[in-house]
Amino acid sequence: MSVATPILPMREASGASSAGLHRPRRVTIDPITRLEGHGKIEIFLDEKGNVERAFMQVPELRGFEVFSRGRPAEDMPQITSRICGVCPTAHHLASTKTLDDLYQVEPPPAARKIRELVYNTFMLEDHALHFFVLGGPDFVVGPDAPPQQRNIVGLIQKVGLDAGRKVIGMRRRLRDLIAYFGGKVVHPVLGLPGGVSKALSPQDLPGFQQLAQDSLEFALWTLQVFKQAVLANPEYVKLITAEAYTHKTCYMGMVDEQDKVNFYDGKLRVVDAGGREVCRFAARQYLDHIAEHVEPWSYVKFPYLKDRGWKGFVEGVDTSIYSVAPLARLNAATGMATPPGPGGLRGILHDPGGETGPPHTGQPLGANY
Amino acid sequence: MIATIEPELATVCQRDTTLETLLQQPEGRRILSCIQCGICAGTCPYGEYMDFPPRRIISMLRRGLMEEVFQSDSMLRCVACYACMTKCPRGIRLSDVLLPLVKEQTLQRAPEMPAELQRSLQNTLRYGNPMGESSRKRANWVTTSPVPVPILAEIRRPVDVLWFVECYTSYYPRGQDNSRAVARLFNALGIDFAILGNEEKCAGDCGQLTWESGLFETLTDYNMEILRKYKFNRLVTGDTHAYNAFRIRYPMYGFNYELEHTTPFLTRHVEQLKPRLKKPLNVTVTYHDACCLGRRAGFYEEGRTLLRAIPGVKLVEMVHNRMNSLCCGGGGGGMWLDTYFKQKGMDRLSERRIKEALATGADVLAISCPYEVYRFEDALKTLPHARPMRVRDVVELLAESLED
Amino acid sequence: MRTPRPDQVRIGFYICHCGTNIAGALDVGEVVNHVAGLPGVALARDYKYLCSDPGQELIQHDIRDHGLNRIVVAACSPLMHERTFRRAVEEAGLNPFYCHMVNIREHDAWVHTDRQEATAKAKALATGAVRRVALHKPLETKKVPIHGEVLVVGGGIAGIHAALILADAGKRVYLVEREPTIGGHMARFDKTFPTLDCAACILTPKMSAVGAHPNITLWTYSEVTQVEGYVGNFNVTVTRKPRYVIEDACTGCLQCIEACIYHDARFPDEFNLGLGKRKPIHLPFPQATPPVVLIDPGTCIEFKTGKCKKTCVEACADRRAIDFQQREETRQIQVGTIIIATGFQTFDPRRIPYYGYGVFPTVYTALEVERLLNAAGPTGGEVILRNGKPPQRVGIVHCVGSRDENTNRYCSRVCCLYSLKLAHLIKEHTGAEVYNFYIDIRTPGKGMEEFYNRVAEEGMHLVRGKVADVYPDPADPANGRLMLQVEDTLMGRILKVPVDMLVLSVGLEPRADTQEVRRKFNLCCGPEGFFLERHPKLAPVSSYAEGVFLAGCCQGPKDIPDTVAQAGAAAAQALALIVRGYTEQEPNTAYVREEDCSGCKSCIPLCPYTAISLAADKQKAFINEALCKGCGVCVAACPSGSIGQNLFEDEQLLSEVEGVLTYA
Amino acid sequence: MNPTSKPKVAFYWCASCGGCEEAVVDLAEDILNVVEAVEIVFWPVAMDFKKQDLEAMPDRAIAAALVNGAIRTSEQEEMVRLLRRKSQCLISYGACAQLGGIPALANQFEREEILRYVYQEAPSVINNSGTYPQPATPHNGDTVTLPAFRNSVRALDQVVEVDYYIPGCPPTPALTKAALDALLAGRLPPRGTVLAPDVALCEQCPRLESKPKDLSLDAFQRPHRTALDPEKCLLAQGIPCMGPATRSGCEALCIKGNMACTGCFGPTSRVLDHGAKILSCFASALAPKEPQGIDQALAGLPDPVGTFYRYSLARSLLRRKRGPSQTQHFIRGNPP
Repeated sequence: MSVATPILPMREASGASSAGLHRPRRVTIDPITRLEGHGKIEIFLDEKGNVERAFMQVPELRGFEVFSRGRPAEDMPQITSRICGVCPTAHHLASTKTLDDLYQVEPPPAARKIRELVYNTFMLEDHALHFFVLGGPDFVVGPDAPPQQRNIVGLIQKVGLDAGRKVIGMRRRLRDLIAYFGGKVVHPVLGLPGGVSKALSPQDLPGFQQLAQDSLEFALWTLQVFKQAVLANPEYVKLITAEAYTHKTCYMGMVDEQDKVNFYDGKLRVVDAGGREVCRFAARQYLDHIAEHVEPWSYVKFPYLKDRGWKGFVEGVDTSIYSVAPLARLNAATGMATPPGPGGLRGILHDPGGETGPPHTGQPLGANY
Repeated sequence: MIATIEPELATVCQRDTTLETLLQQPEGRRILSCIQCGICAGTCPYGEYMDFPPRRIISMLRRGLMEEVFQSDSMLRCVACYACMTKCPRGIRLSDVLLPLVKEQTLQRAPEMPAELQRSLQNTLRYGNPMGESSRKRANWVTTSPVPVPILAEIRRPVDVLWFVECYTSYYPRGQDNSRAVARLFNALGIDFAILGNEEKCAGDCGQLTWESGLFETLTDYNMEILRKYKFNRLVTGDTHAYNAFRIRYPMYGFNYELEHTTPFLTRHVEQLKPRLKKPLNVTVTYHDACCLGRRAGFYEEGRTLLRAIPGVKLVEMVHNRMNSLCCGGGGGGMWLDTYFKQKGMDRLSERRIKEALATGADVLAISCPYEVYRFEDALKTLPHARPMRVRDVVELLAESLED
Repeated sequence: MRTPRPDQVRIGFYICHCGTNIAGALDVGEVVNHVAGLPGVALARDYKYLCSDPGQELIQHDIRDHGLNRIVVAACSPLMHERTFRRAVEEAGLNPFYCHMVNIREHDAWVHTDRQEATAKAKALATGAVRRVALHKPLETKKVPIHGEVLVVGGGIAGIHAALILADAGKRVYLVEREPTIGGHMARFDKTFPTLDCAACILTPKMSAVGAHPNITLWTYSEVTQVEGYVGNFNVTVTRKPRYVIEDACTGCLQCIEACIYHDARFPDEFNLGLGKRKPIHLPFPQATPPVVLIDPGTCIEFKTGKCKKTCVEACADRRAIDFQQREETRQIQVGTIIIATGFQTFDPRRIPYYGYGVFPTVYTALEVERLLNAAGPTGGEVILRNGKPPQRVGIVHCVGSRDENTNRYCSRVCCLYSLKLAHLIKEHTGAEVYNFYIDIRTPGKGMEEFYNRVAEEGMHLVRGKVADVYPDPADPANGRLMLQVEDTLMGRILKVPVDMLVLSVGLEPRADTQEVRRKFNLCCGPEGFFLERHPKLAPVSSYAEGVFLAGCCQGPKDIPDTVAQAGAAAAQALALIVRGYTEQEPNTAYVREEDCSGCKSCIPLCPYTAISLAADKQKAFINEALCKGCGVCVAACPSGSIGQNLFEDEQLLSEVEGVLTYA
Repeated sequence: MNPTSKPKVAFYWCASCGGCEEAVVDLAEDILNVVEAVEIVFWPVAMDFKKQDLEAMPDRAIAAALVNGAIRTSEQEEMVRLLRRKSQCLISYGACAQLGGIPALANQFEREEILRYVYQEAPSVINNSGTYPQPATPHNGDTVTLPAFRNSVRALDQVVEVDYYIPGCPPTPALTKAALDALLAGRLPPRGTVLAPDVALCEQCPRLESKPKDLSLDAFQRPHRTALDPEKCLLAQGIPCMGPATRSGCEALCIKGNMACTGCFGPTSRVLDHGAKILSCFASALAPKEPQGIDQALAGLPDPVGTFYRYSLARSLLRRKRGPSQTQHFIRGNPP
């Protein structure tokens, strides 16, 4: 997922830094790696070596807000997907749905289903990417492993070549499905106001059904890997549930009528760190609820809850900062719309809507699982 | 059909063009191409009364002998009927540019200006209308209108059509007939319109055609400022002279609104109008092409289309029709030169025209320019005729046939 | 021929003084010094007249003595002397396309007044040419054989004359005429100025000669519908309209007309411009060629109801020439050259409404009066008005639709003289008072001024002034008498002239379908709409389409002597090509780089010479070199840059541009 | 295998979206072979090497560096110069590096206009203090720096010399693999080559057969206003398709998705200016010949720059509207 939310100033030096014995006053991480998006982190330490202030900087600006002006509306799904080539489908479909709204058209059921199919498939393969390639190596290979090995290559060495092939093969099949409808998997072209550009041919259906079955199995297997590699290791669990990695912000996610998670359509729901609903709105009302703040040290802007006003980089129930992405999505919802798979995440990291009450933490290290 | 000379450019000449600078401009170079064919003089309704008809003026201009021309009153006899300009094989803009410039110089040198003309021009300067009526009474006619006539300053909102009413149609009873008819027709068509009311002043076409530049610029500056106060989509006027001024000269002063004369405007809506025209008039009508609407702007068929839309109207044509139409003699200041022309022993053009109208055997002489009511009704009074003939504006006939 | 390697480029640069044409406007020496210092330039010289023999020899000597392998000549337009220098270079043993010209006369010396700026421009242009010529490749001029047949389009006096010359020279000629008979406008005239010969007497012998000539295939009532190919090899499709009479079977006995179920002629007669009447089956006029009748299906009872007694068929008897089933036919022919002689149309005076044509029955066009005067015309040569009376006073208005910004700007050239002729003939026939209203009387040409004098002396009224208004004479409206209002500009007085008959001397115009014909034959039109000759003085009968020549009024208004002279010239030019037997094909053709072509077909419909096709086996575009004229449309349009053009390669053009810009 | 004996490869991104990185990951099973054969020494999106690691290497230590993304900031300039120095072979990877890509659409706007809109005028921004990103922000006697935001977006070869180009937005795994294979086998074509077929897309297009020989464009359609025939040539349906002017090698994926080619593979080697070329082609094929009809037909192309130069504005011959600080020349793509 793209780096849309700023990382808050940290209270402790990150494990990713190579802070040695000399404890320099300033730690620079450049570039931030294994994360889609360009970034750089400047950390300033006090005499005791504690983090005094950290800056998560985005050193570039492309200006989509500006050069999208003058383009025909129907080109926007293809232009906005270039905001991020790792999650182009998300931007593509968000833009496409905006066109539905602009033209006041409702896509026919088949088109809507194709869009949902493509989007949910994307969700699956994108999470697989994150787990196995971007974030996962930290845990599977291990946070103490040398940086040269903390990557997909190291991961494959750790879990075995066959497992590596399994991950790669499944992702390829999932991405082939997206390409089937979208032409290209990176920067698909299917979105048009009120529908999609391409239909599903009935003879291709059985293959997709098989893929759905296989991907469910794959998900369960991934969960097993996670359990074995991460949860079975008490040190990791300690690490990811540590106070240092806990952010108390508001959480935003898309929910259906029953406040369950929905990836494709619904209302945006924001809850505070205590789990109380802050607001709930349709995407087209975003300007009423969200504003952007500018800091002189980053090209990226900082979105926050407009009603609460910009309160700075502070945590807590009253903060105007909100998180998005998987963990936030779960926090903002009362649960998943479909029944959870056996041994699902529920209760592992936290318990959204569970008996232990509302979520009270956000754990950035687990934010993308 | 010969194409009407259209200003391809936004303006026909430079705003500050004078006889001295004329020959350096594209318009002037056309003058240099004159082949002295004499069609201007031949077609001029008063050509035989001029020592210096346009052809000779051009000759004299090319030889640098204009002083001699200014000493003659030939140009005072020009009624700005556009006939010479329309037929000129070299496309010289005689009536738009050259002749008014000569007329201005002639008037400046004249020992005295014809009194009637002088009075009218002074009135126009002082009161904003040639009759010298109070500008505060300009919109009084509205109270006699059978349908509401909104005034922009009162309604304070943008309108689709700004109706520029003009002087004769505001003050004189026969002119007001025209205005009331237009109001009814606009109302029947559901047009979103309003007028400027007392804020309106004469558009100044006669000032333009006499190149009375001081007067004309005073009026343009005033009217442009008023127009800029309001928001509207198009300006529509029933006065062909106001239409002419807005079309030909106002663009030099920044006028770039959509502009229409009521005749073509209503013709555009004729299909909507037709079902409402229920009352048959049962008359034979002959149509007089107004110079500024026909020859100068090319609207020949529109007035006839409207007349044909009225049940019970039989249309007959005069010998001179369309681009060959005879002028009523009212343009270019001619409206206020009748006495002068008579002193010079010239016949009245309106009478010449009425004779042709009477020869058709028509009951009604239909017109589309407010000047003509007076021109032709006066002519009918002085000319003996057996069959009665009425002079009616096309809009009056339409309104008469309109079921309410 | 030597084909030097690009790394051994040795350029010779020559700048021509052209007397003072160039040297007077810019510093020739400075240009020489500048170019001499450019890379690849082995030698730079200036010379007074490079196109002269010594000039050309200078270049040739330098090529031999200095081993030059590229030549740049900075002089006049390549249109003028490109051939000269290419030939000179070739004679010295170099490929002619290693020579390149820079136009510093028309493009520089003649259009600039600042000497310094003009010199700078010459340097920039020369730098571009030097850069370009280094990249030139040797090219071969191809010879393409020419078919010996000629197509003549239009059977007026121009087409007739050209066809006869060619046929007499032993060449096969196809003469295609749209009307049922040849003869054109001239066949309608009574007498011709200035000699007043009878038009029919001089024309009809030529018409019959055409009809009888063994080398002429005459197709009347026919039109050229498609032209493909190129000079020497035109493929022409001719459509023959059905006349419902079999041409070979009809003997021209006219018994069918006599027998027609319509006892009286009652339909307006096209040949007489509607002034006379004809039957559905008719012969346009007695001397029509071919003398074959035709049936007008619009008026024939058989065509309208299918129930005619067909008395015409009975009369035709065993000649069996009448065929109601006849259909349109097409013929394909191959010709080497084409002569366009499609003629003109007269100006329609309805476009000037104030002359009352079509409104007042006593207003006639000049051509109508020709028919009235013609002994074979509808009145048997009597000038009588529609009311049956001869006119006593006649007005003739010159320049109707000519010399007028509102209609046609140009002078139609023949109206003055035909008006004087009509004035003379009308006066001769009726004794009427005739008034000629003119702007200027123009009488160039042999015997023309003398003719003017003669007519003037006959007592014609010549009034200088353009008639401004025409209306029924108020004093005598019943008899159709018209009042003309005009300024006599010589007297400075407005005249009112009553007349019984008004003749409008209408001008000559391009035919209404000129643009269609232009596209068909790839011609160009001038601003007034007539076909444009390649050069107004030096190539007056050549068109811009190679192998297509112009004759007669389709190129511009002219009288009969000039038309015949021009038709002769066109025939001679066509003949010259045929006799030579081949044409040279400029090698600046486009070509497809096959491996680069995606087969997108973008180029195919764009080629004005239909030179491009899709090679079906390879799905790649293919350019027929023989058809390509090097216009470059496909090169510009090829979206993947896969079409190149000899002499206009991208690298050559870009180097030239860069050369110009480096200096500028 | 001793890691040091394998050729070293680096990946880097400039102004890009990460799609090119995805494309590398999308080598799928083949990536394992690649990983086997080379030693990846720098790849921010997937590996934890930092800039100082790169700086520490000897010059030309890297066999090949694949750089994606356009160049907009001083940091990007610095990074690509660094990579150029450290690499024997610098490969431009993807449309942004080759042609400027989508980010180069920003070249229609002035730098100041972009900053003003993004940080001040956009409706979502609340910035009462008028804060803009600064090159240097003081912090307790220290400074936090940001790279400079240049006046225009440039393609990679407008900043450093480039050896090869792999086109596409993003490049396909097949092209990527073929390029890497050629690199490893040392079978590389002349420098400066674009590693994709030099024929236009029509050749590979499954709809080529349905393209008429006498295509003439009456009007341009917009894809959402017409029922697209999934078999027929899109140009024949009036949809402006860049296919005829665009290099093939993409497997006609967008066409298979029933949408027109937008030109991400750039022009063939023979074409100087991608947009101008297709414009020239369309202009020639336009059916109406009178100004009014032409205007009507062109109304279907509301955004010529965005349509014809969707990816190639940085490399086009078009000059931007001249601003006060604008002095760049784009003739023949030379770097300013």
